[in-house]
Amino acid sequence: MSQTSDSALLRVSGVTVQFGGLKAVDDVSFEVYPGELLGLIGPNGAGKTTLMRAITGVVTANTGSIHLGDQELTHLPIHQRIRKGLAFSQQLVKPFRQISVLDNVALAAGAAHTRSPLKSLLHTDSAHEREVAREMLARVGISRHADQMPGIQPLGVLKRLEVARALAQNPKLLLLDEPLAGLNSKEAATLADTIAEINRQGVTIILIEHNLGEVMRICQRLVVLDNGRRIASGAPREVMQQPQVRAAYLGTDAPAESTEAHSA
Amino acid sequence: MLFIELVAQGLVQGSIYALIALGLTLVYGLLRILHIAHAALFTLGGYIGVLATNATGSLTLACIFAMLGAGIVGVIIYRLCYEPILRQPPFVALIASIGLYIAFEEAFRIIFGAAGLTYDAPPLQQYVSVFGSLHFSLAELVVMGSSLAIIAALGYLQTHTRVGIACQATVSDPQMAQSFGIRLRTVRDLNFFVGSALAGFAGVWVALLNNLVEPTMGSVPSYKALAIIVLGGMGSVRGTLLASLVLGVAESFGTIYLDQWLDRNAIAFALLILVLMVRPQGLFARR
Amino acid sequence: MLELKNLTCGYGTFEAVHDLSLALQPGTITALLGANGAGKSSTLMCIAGHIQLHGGSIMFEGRDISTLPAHDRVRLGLAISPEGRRLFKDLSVEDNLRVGGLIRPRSDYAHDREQVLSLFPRLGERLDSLAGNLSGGEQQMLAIGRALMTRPKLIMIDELSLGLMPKVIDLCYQALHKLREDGMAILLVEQNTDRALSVADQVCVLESGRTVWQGSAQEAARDPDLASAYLGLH
Amino acid sequence: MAYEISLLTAMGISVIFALSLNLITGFCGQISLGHAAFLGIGAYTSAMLCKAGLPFFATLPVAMLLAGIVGIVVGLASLRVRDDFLAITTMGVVFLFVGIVRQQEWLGGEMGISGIPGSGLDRLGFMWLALGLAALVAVFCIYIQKSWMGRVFNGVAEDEDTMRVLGVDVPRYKLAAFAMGTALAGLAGALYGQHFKYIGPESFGFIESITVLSMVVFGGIGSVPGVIFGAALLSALPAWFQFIGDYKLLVYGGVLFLMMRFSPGGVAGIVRSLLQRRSAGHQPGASS
Amino acid sequence: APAALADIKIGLNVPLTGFAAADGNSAHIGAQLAVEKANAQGGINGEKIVLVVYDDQASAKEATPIATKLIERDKVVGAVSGSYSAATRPSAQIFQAAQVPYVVAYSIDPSVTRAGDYMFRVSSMGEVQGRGGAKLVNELGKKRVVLVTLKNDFGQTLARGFKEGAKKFDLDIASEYEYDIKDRQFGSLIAKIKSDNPEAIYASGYYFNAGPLVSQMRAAGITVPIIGQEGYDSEKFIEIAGKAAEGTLLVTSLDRDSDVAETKEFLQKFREKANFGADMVGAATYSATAILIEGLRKTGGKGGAELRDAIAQGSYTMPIGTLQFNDLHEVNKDLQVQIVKDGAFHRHSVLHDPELLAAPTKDSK
Ligand SMILES: Nc1ncnc2c1ncn2[C@@H]1O[C@H](COP(=O)(O)OP(=O)(O)OP(=O)(O)O)[C@@H](O)[C@H]1O
Ligand SMILES: Nc1ncnc2c1ncn2[C@@H]1O[C@H](COP(=O)(O)OP(=O)(O)OP(=O)(O)O)[C@@H](O)[C@H]1O
Ligand SMILES: [Mg+2]
Ligand SMILES: [Mg+2]
Repeated sequence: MSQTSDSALLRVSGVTVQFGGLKAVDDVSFEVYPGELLGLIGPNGAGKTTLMRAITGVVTANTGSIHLGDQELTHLPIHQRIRKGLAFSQQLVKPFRQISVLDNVALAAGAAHTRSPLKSLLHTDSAHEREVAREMLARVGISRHADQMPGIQPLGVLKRLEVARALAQNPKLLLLDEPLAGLNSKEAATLADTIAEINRQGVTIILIEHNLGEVMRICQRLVVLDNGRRIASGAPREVMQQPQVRAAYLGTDAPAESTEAHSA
Repeated sequence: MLFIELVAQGLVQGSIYALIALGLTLVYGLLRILHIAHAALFTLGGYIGVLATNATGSLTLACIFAMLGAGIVGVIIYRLCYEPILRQPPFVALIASIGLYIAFEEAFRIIFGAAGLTYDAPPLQQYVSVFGSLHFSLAELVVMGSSLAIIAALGYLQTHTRVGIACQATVSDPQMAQSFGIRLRTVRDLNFFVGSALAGFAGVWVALLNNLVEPTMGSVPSYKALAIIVLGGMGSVRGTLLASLVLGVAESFGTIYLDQWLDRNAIAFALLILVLMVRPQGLFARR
Repeated sequence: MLELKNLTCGYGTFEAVHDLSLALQPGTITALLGANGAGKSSTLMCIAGHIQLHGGSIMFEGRDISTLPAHDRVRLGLAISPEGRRLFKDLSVEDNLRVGGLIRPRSDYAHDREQVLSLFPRLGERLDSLAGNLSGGEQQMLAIGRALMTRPKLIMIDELSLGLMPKVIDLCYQALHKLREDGMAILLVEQNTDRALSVADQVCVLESGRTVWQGSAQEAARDPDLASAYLGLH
Repeated sequence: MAYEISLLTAMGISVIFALSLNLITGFCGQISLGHAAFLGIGAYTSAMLCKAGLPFFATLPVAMLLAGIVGIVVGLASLRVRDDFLAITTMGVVFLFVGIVRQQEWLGGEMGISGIPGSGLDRLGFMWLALGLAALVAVFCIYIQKSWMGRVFNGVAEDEDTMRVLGVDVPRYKLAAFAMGTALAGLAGALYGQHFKYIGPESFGFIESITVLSMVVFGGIGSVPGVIFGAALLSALPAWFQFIGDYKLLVYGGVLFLMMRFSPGGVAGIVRSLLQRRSAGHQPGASS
Repeated sequence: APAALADIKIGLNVPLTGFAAADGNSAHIGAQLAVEKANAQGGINGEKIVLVVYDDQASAKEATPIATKLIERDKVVGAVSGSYSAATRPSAQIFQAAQVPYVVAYSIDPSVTRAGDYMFRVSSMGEVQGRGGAKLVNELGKKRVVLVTLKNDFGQTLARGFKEGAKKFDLDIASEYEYDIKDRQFGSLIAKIKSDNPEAIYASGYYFNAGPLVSQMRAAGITVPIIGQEGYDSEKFIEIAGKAAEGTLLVTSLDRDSDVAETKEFLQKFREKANFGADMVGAATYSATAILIEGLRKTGGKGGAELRDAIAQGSYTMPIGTLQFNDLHEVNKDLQVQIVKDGAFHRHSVLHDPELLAAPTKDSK
């Protein structure tokens, strides 16, 4: 792969997000290339979620620019960014509680119908979208829960529902914020495999995760944030060897290998 | 001179609004319900105030009775009416509250008559001049002073005491608040009692200023107080005070200079909409 | 210290936990494990007094607290860091800690707060932020810190390591060791199974609300089935 | 007969009006305490045009259009505020409407407009017109529920932030709800003026806004049959309550309160739970 | 009742609940007094008169079905409006269409009598009363007036009339203010009025506005004459304003010091029945009802065109004056000026000016 910044799918340059006096994201730049599975890691409060929100438009960047392919996203509202091919699953899960798990995903799959009020008014049929939704639920392994209401689902199911919903939007670039949190190691490994599989099928993914074992296993490249700044990036193993990363993330005394072995 | 006088009159009116809206702020801050029936407690306070003053001759006693009466009825309303429907969407409580307000208004009319009651010998009517040419009645001065004092005290309580923090925690997550030793019922009862007692207090004084308490006395406060707490940023004591005074002064000038275009209510709401378009979270955001 | 006797609880007619019996000693860590939806969180919420008991009883220090309201249980020394953190979102970090300290004498506040902040220095930097604006990991720290502010005899922590970075997980587990040494009983729910197994004195595994395995940590280490069958370890 | 006709006509108009609010508040979750303003716009538009010589039927589309346009403007303003802020902002709209109209001499000022020319239909014919339009509006609402628009509305009502994340242009949907709801209110208004033959600013104030919201919530917010029932019942209630004379409003207030207290889902909620109980009786364990 | 079939039914719509309930109550009592008196005198050819009363909440929406119901269900031969304009206007159309005579007590909307020839009104139009107010100011020898207007149809027609009169008498209207019917606090208004420095104040309003308004004006040191009208005409006004009410003048139709037997009797009977003194609303509704009954006496209980013509022809001595309907079925009468003295209304003067106080006719615009 020749990775120049021209061929990048997502280009984040010089993005800063400030909350009052706090710089949650501080002049961060990086690129994501088509087909890549990029891990975004860093200590708690480093600004990962905020950066993701800046990319998707939930918060607006104070400075910097964001490009998807050759289109600038920086000042677009969320829904337009989504329509250009972004999808994301959030750290805090928020399903619609009034409709079933399946319908939650089907709603996301119906983007073609919900593009404008008029279009949506003229369509009633949802068989196709439900079909897609079933497929997505199967993919993340919660088909069993399809017809139940989300309100009573345990966290693990909700996390996967959130991923399924993002997938159903058929994105070019998928942003996942801690999808593995709350799963036990077997489930986590399975979902991680699913994520890797989705990636192989051509979806570019940014993965925010604290489960280092899985991150090291499936990610092709890492970007590390600390205190809002990018402190490292590159191949996973190399990055994890860097002292500033180890200091910020693992604690000085912990050898990298042990952490990896630990969950792998 | 006229300018100053209009400001002064606006402040009097504003502090009346503040007294009424403050109780509503407390209730809203705690339960997030648009408690229209609050205005019925205001009217109740007015009735108790007039009846008690006429019976005992003491305005002080009447205030105490009115505050106790309104406070207790407020707690009863909370227990019987709102507590069971807290988990419902907010408009359920709103409609229940409207129903309750209508019923109260009618009950007052049926019991005390449609024409209303007056003080036999209204106290504190003497006029005093302040700064030379500004004139206030004693009653107006008491209203202004007490509303400022009460608001200062409440503002302090809300942010600086354990009770205040417990209230705020209850607003945020009632179930978890219990897990930190907070008795939900106690906190809510207390809030309703204090909020309703303030409404009752306001009722006594408005009845005195008008020398009239009517069944429909609460109809203007029922919506204007809501507008005020929204303007003030919902649940903020400081915001409520500021919004009340701003509104009072705006109306004071508006009724003189804008009456060809807009009436008093329209002025209040035009101001409200204007502010909300610029600051959708109200003058003061919560906290 | 805490004894669950045939505890059964759930939502409406649905039983989330069935016939659970468990005894916790002071100065021990008990790990409650199980797949998603096994009923772990429900157990904790039931002990804390937020879910109605359908059957069985909860004894705390020899006293039956089955019907005691939640706000009295915490006064006896039972604290919870619940699933989903449930912080007071529009209160500041400082105020969240103050709520934690409500049941303590005023004079202890400064000292208790110092202790929590030394455990989670990151919180010290964010004292004036609204809890709702904290990052995921910071929220988790605050939830635990808030529970510790009540100076409990028993602390229940749901999903301790959820959303925490490895360094902080290490810190938390060190803290658990210390709390155990101070004689606190700890009831831990974890998805990070082997981490939990490594600190626990006692293990209980749930599946669909039923107890499928229970025993000491040593037994757990020796039982080959446990890891593969119930805990999803490879 | 004329009495029943008059009552049924009024019911039909109330049903259209309530359904139009339900579209905004029930379907799309945007609580409005100022809906009567749009009833007023429709009524005034139609009445003025009728007086200017236009046939009544030609005024209907104009009334709907004008109410809808003002609805979009109000909708645009309300995009900035949420929840209770929205409720109070819309409440402001109705006070502004009344405040402005009463100052306009050309709209009859305080006196309002009377002597509105007839529609050409007799009273019976007009009743059928009102009932027919009410039925049409009801069918339209049910259709919306079934369409993708209904799904999006539901989503917006529950959590608009998440809808944005799903790529939905939330503001446009809100505006669509406002436009449709207020246009239908305008239709109801045109019929209102024609039926009562007199309109004045106070007929379209806060009280009327609250009344229609009560109808919607009383019937069961979001449920089309429920809202129809609620509107029909509450619009006739004061007339039926004449026999309790003095206690009429007391009872009305009490009924509202008790309904919310004991069945927050309104009439539709009661029916739903009855049906559920029955089906649960037949096949134990059935849920949803 | 078994005898019901033979009874003669007349209808009455009044606001018994809602914001206008106090006026509705007085109106109701007034109408009852008229019916009781007629029945005590043997009814109509021995048949009892039955008053069918419905509460219209002073709202158009409630009034419409009520009018229909009175006509259709209760088959009344005639009806009385004891309500505000909002409720009376739509009812007028319905009664006219059904050709049932409708006698309006105190609603002052011009469109009511324009609805057709079955409509009658016993009180003076707002404009007429307003002109009377201007005449009174002139007679007091004052020139510079401030006009305070209640913002509703009542207040605005009064203001219109007053301004017409003012032009005629060459009064100087220093400024003009409006307030809302719900207002009770007038601080800013009064501050402004003080700065206008008028010689007299003409302020429209109902007793619940006027009470606080007058007492606040007096307290603020305004000493010039305050002139009110019908809306003030209730003992409640004096009760609210207390000492401040002393000296207030009102242009109305009910003379408390009247020597006319009918008026004296009415005032006494009203106090007995109501436990408070009669007001304008009660007197007007009494008169409207009594006139309808006298009409029925002439037709022997028959309604329709016969009753219409019977009512239109007579001359009636009523508590609110001697009345006679013109071609539009409006009345021409003198206006009574009352003054508050020692906590009661007393006669101040009578405004007699058939030209200035002429009611509108069919031909007037
Ligand atoms: N809306 C906000 N207002 C104020 N501060 C905020 C807001 N959102 C986030 N922050 C602060 O910005 C910093 C970065 O937060 P962010 O959620 O991006 O961290 P993160 O890297 O995702 O951490 P974690 O791994 O714990 O989820 C934190 O210190 C947080 O408290
Ligand atoms: N509020 C509720 N109403 C009804 N059922 C519920 C509710 N909350 C949880 N449940 C059900 O109770 C069961 C146990 O849930 P619980 O949250 O206790 O599981 P858990 O073991 O904590 O799972 P996780 O590891 O995902 O947190 C699940 O089947 C869940 O669907
Ligand atoms: Mg995060
Ligand atoms: Mg759980």
